[in-house]
Amino acid sequence: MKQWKQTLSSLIHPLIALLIGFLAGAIAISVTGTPILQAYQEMWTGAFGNLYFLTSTLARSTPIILLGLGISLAFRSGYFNLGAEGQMVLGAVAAALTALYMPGSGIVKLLAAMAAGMIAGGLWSLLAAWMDAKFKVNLLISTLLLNYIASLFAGYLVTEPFKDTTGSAALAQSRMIEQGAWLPKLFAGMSLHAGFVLAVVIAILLTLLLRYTVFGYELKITGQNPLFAAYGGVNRTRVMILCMLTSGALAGLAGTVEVLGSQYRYIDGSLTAPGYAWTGLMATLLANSNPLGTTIAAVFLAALQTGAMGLERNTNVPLEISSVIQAALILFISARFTYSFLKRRKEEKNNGATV
Amino acid sequence: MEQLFDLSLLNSTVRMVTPILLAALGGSLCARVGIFNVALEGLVLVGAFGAILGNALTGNLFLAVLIAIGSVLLFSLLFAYITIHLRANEIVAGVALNFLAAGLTTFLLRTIFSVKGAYYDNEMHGLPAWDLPFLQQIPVLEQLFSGHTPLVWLAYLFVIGLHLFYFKSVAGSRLLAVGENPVAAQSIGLKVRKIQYAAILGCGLFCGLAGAQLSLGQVTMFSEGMTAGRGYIALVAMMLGQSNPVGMLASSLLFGFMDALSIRLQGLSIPTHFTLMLPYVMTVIAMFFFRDKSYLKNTGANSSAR
Amino acid sequence: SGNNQAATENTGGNGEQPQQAKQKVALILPEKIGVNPFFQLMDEGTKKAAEEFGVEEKTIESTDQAAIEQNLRVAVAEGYDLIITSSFESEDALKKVAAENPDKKFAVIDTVVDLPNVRSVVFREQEAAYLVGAAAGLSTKTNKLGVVAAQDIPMLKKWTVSFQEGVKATNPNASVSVNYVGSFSDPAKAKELALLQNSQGADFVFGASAVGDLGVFEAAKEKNFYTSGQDVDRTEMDPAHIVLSQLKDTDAVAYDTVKQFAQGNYQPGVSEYGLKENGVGVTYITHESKTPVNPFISQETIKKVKQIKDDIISGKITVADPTKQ
Amino acid sequence: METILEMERITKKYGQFTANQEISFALREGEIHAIVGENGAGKTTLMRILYGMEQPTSGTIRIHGAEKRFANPAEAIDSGIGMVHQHFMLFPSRTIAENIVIGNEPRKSIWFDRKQAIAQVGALAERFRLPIAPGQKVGDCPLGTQQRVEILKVLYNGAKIIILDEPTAVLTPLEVKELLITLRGLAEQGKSIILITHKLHEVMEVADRITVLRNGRVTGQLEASQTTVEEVSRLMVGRELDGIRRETQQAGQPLLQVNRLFIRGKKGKPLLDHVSFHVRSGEIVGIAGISGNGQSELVQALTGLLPVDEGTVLLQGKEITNRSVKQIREAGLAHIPEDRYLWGTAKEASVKDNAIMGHHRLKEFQRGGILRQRKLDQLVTGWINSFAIKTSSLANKAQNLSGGNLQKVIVAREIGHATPFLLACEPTRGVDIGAMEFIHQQLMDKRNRGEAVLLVSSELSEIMTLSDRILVMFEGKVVGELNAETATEEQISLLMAGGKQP
Ligand SMILES: Nc1ncnc2c1ncn2[C@@H]1O[C@H](COP(=O)(O)OP(=O)(O)OP(=O)(O)O)[C@@H](O)[C@H]1O
Ligand SMILES: Nc1ncnc2c1ncn2[C@@H]1O[C@H](COP(=O)(O)OP(=O)(O)OP(=O)(O)O)[C@@H](O)[C@H]1O
Ligand SMILES: [Mg+2]
Ligand SMILES: [Mg+2]
Repeated sequence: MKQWKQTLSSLIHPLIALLIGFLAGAIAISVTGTPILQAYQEMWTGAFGNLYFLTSTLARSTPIILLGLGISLAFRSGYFNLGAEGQMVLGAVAAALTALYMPGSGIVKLLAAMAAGMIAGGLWSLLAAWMDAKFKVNLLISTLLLNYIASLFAGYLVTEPFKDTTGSAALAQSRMIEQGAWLPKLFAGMSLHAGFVLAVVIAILLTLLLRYTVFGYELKITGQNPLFAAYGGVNRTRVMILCMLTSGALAGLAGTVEVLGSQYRYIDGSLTAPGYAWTGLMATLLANSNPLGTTIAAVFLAALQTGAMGLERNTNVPLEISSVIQAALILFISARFTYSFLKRRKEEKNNGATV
Repeated sequence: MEQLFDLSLLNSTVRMVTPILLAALGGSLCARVGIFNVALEGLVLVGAFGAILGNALTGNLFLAVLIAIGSVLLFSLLFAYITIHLRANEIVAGVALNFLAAGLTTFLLRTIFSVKGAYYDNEMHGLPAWDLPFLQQIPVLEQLFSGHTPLVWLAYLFVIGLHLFYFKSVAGSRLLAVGENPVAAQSIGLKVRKIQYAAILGCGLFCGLAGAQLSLGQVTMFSEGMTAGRGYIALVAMMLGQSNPVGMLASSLLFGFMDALSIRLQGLSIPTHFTLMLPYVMTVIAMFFFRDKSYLKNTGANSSAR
Repeated sequence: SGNNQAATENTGGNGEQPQQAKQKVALILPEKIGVNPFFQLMDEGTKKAAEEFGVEEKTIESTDQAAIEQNLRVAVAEGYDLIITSSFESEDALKKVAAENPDKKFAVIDTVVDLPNVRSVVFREQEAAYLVGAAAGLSTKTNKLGVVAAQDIPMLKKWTVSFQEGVKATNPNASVSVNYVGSFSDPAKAKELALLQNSQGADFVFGASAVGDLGVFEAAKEKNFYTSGQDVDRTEMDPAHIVLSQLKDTDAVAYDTVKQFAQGNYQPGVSEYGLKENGVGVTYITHESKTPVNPFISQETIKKVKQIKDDIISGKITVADPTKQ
Repeated sequence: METILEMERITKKYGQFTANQEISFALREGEIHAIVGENGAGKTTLMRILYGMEQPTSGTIRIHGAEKRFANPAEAIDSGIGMVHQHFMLFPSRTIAENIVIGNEPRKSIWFDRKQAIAQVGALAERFRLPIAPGQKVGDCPLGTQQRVEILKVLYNGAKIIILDEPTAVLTPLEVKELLITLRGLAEQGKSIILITHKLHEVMEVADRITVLRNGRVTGQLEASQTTVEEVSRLMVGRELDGIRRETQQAGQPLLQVNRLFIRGKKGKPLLDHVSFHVRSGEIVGIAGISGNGQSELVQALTGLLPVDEGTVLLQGKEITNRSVKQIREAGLAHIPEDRYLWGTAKEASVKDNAIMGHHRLKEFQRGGILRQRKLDQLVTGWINSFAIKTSSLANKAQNLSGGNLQKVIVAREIGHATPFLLACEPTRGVDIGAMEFIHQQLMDKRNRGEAVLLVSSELSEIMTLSDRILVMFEGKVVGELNAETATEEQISLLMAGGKQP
């Protein structure tokens, strides 16, 4: 009974926030003169209306989930990885080039490309971790800066040495990967690919890792109080290195599955323009770094985007307004929802000063 | 070196750095009360739009700048309300605000000016360029510092002003106290929330000026997404400068010089992508020399609360 | 196949429609229209034709790469009769969707998709850029010229490289400095680059930086040098400084595409628009302008460049496509 | 004496839980009124209500007979109430003067007049005879000084009523003595003082009256002059305390051998200066000393948290110098840390996660890297029962436990390692007398089982009750070794202050 009450009251705040978010969105919609209910209906349809839209939403959520999982793992161990974008881009370009130039059959290319993508992302993240551990270079800034460097470097690769010269040759992109190395689609004619299954499996594995393994335990404690971990005999540097490596590898994998599962080549800017990394970060924060929660939040955020596309297609609501609605929803949903995370951080900050 | 850095390049640097510097100064107000404000990009964009809107509506530059500030303050108020009152995660709220700013300015551009992409009017006047008379006498400085808008001068004055505010004024001392230990600040009767609100609004003021400088000082127009990542650079400058006004000036200038250098290097046969990387690479390298000390302390910051 | 499942409530919904259903055209843009006049023109041309020829039209902007394919598929599912899209970014998606729907009519502007149900329209912008370069080479007094380009990407070489070729052809002594803004939407930086090029002696700066060109124009006005615009006749904005404009009849092409379709003349295959087809051009050289010729570009120069144009059309001069090198 | 403050029938509920139930309490002008009670009895809650940090569910507060309601601390401060929190509310990067005047700064127009602040604070310190250097950075000051800063802050704001919540828990004996003298002095100058502490001898020394709380209710109000420690503790705990059992036994072989341990300091002075000693099985060796004389460094060096520059440490004959924490623990060391929040727990983690640290690696509790949750649950549940730890569940967050209960979790965990050697630092800091007795008994039992304990404590009485031998540290050196049977408090204090062994 008490439990039930507690669950209810913990649900009430996000519900109220959601309601306010929808109200704020409604104001934006009414500006355009579209009936509010119709607009939301279109958003719903665009996100989940039928199998096609549902799978599109899930396809879009795939990189966001993987990025979010990577960021949440770093978070859990106490590190703020703002560099997911660069890690993803390097992973994508590494995967694309490996799939193109690796000799062997399709499946060999596929596996090698996945490995290359994860390694590239992981090493890029490790660079930041190493600079932090060894030279005390603030991870928050370095990861942010490394994004720009990674994107420019990847851009260089497909503008100069590995440029696609087959088609119109007008875009900074790599050649198309041969079909044998593609990640299989889950349904014919739809964009959802095996990467999504991979993402969900990884989310489950991470949950199990955090909850049931020695390493997961040590990681969690390191994030919650590094000094306690050190006192208990946990090797913090090892935990940090492993977590940042994995975090980067997951971001790299996000780029990899986009390349192998949907674009079949590396196209400069195609991963940065949609803001996947920031969306992944939001998913993580909304879910308080819980892997399954991050997955759900990522699908939700992806649904907002595909829903907005549906809204644009079928009403007079211009594209910009749908991004206004998205922002309004996210703003209010973030309210209170993430309270416990914030509280913890604030407290840590405060306590630095007492005794 | 002569080849790489001529005075007009440095003159351009002084100007280009201004919006970044202003936004970084604003961001530091938030950072100093313990709020990591990633919405700088969006806030500056709103400021840029507000300035052009104000100019188009009133034809008065002073009012235009005020309107720029006003519109950013409105946005900041939303950010403050959501993070302080609704206790939303500040990063999520910041990212969402960036989306909101991009969408809203584009939408308003379309509804108010009936244009897509950019609003440009040949008749519109930007902020005037001021030459300080005494500087005009000195040969090198004259070139370096000629033709800047009042906001450029103001930005550099604000570095001093903010330094005095933080370290010499009563209000600044209290603001820093809230950031250093909010629980203690609360316990001695400081109005922590009020001070946080004030800091966020102060940040809005700076971002408004940054936006106005961008759309009325640097150029006289508004175009979609014209901030082009300056808000994020400001964030880096703020962190690298450890929220210290002089430090932020130094890191903004570092970034600006490297950017200028990269423009010069474009003339040589280095691939553009690498020259464009230069400011970021140099900033990373700079971090090896300017480590964030407050950040180091944080690892030990887990002592008891009761 | 799966596409049919994509049908939404919207299709066939409007029961109260009195006459027989209008033909429906969808314009699916690969990006937000944003600051890109190319897409703006395409949108305008399509809309204009739709109105004139009584077809229903819907423009859908894609938020990013991943959205293009989805928008194409939905347009198929929702029963649009002609689906127009544009640009290299759409190539991959269109190849897939058009191949899967051989009965549907598609058109793509500004790139080639070689399928029996796709009409491709491409421009030879390099020819016009070459002409601007030739004019600039003839006009410069300082023998220094500048180019402010948006980004160092292959596509923009049609502008930067061909402009330089044009300069070289008429004035081998002139030097051209090229600077990249690094973004399609940063007029402030574009302006600074133009100012710097001018401070180093350039008296003409070729703008190829999308919305950044507006910044270049401002710089020209402020420091009294000369520049040129893109896509439409920009000389009207500031005839004293914007002395040329490189033109591209995107709206006409889009208009034609819809018109042909509405009149039952839809034809798959590739259509190229260059100087010869009058799909690209330069003010004063190929097109009239409302503004008089600026003295910086003398009548003499115009005459010479017109000759070069004729030579290109006749094939005496070939302007290579830099992206193909 | 006139009554200055009345709290009447104050009730405070947190959801279902009643922290304060109809508590009535009066404070007279110029008195020192002690409030005592077990951990979690509701003392802090009551004071937080008085200081405007919490709102009472019901009840009234009157100052000089006028009813008051404090929505926040600022309003309480305006009514002349000041509070010194157990864990200081200071800004370590600021000077003492700034910390004291903040909120009420001397100013020249909008500018903070720091010179004036230093002058004012200097004068204030002189008036109340609290020696401090106003220009010094608070972060660099010892805890005793920080405490004086807190008191001066309250006085600066014109407080008539001063609340001190466990002010002595982190102070050295000398600092405690000075504080008590200060409090008396303040009372004589007309200030009214509320003192919360677990140390009953302090209460008997300075308090005029004592209020005892238990389970959120008042169980007694006594004149200090007419009661005894025993009576107060019976009222607090609800039963008689037994005192601990010490069995005489012969100490065995040396288990821990420390030879000429040396750690270089930043500024010339070594942190540890060739420290040598040993601990034998079956004995408790106490290390006494004023904090800051190398005890923390010694502990960190022994446990692998701080590298040493010279010297060796042998545990059970095996060298463990500069090994990793994990290796040292595997060699047979357990460690109750000095600061339970800084080192000893992760506040956000569950009770269970805090309790299994170290055990999680053992073969018994994991299989191929997978934790055996059921067995771990059993382990922790066992401790909760045997140590009578008050927690709602295993999943309860550590920060929701009272300090005493959290300390019991740590003690259970470390004793549970069943290592031959235990390093116990400040094992009973901030813990009520009942829990203290329990923890003392655990340490004694360990000794009686023939294992060894090194006890580091700033609490002399604790050292004297438990130890077989006592070492005294001063400026990074062991300056004396005493037999616990014969040592006197005076002897130890003298050595701690740098005097020579007679
Ligand atoms: N914020 C809160 N929410 C729920 N319960 C609380 C809260 N604060 C205190 N309590 C409850 O009130 C009780 C009394 O707490 P209080 O802090 O007053 O104890 P205390 O007497 O100061 O203990 P100690 O001697 O350990 O300091 C606790 O047992 C706790 O269960
Ligand atoms: N947020 C909370 N929720 C539930 N209980 C709380 C909360 N905050 C505090 N408490 C309760 O308050 C009680 C006492 O808290 P307090 O801070 O006084 O601990 P303490 O025993 O004084 O610690 P220490 O011994 O270190 O002084 C604890 O029993 C704890 O359960
Ligand atoms: Mg208490
Ligand atoms: Mg306590």
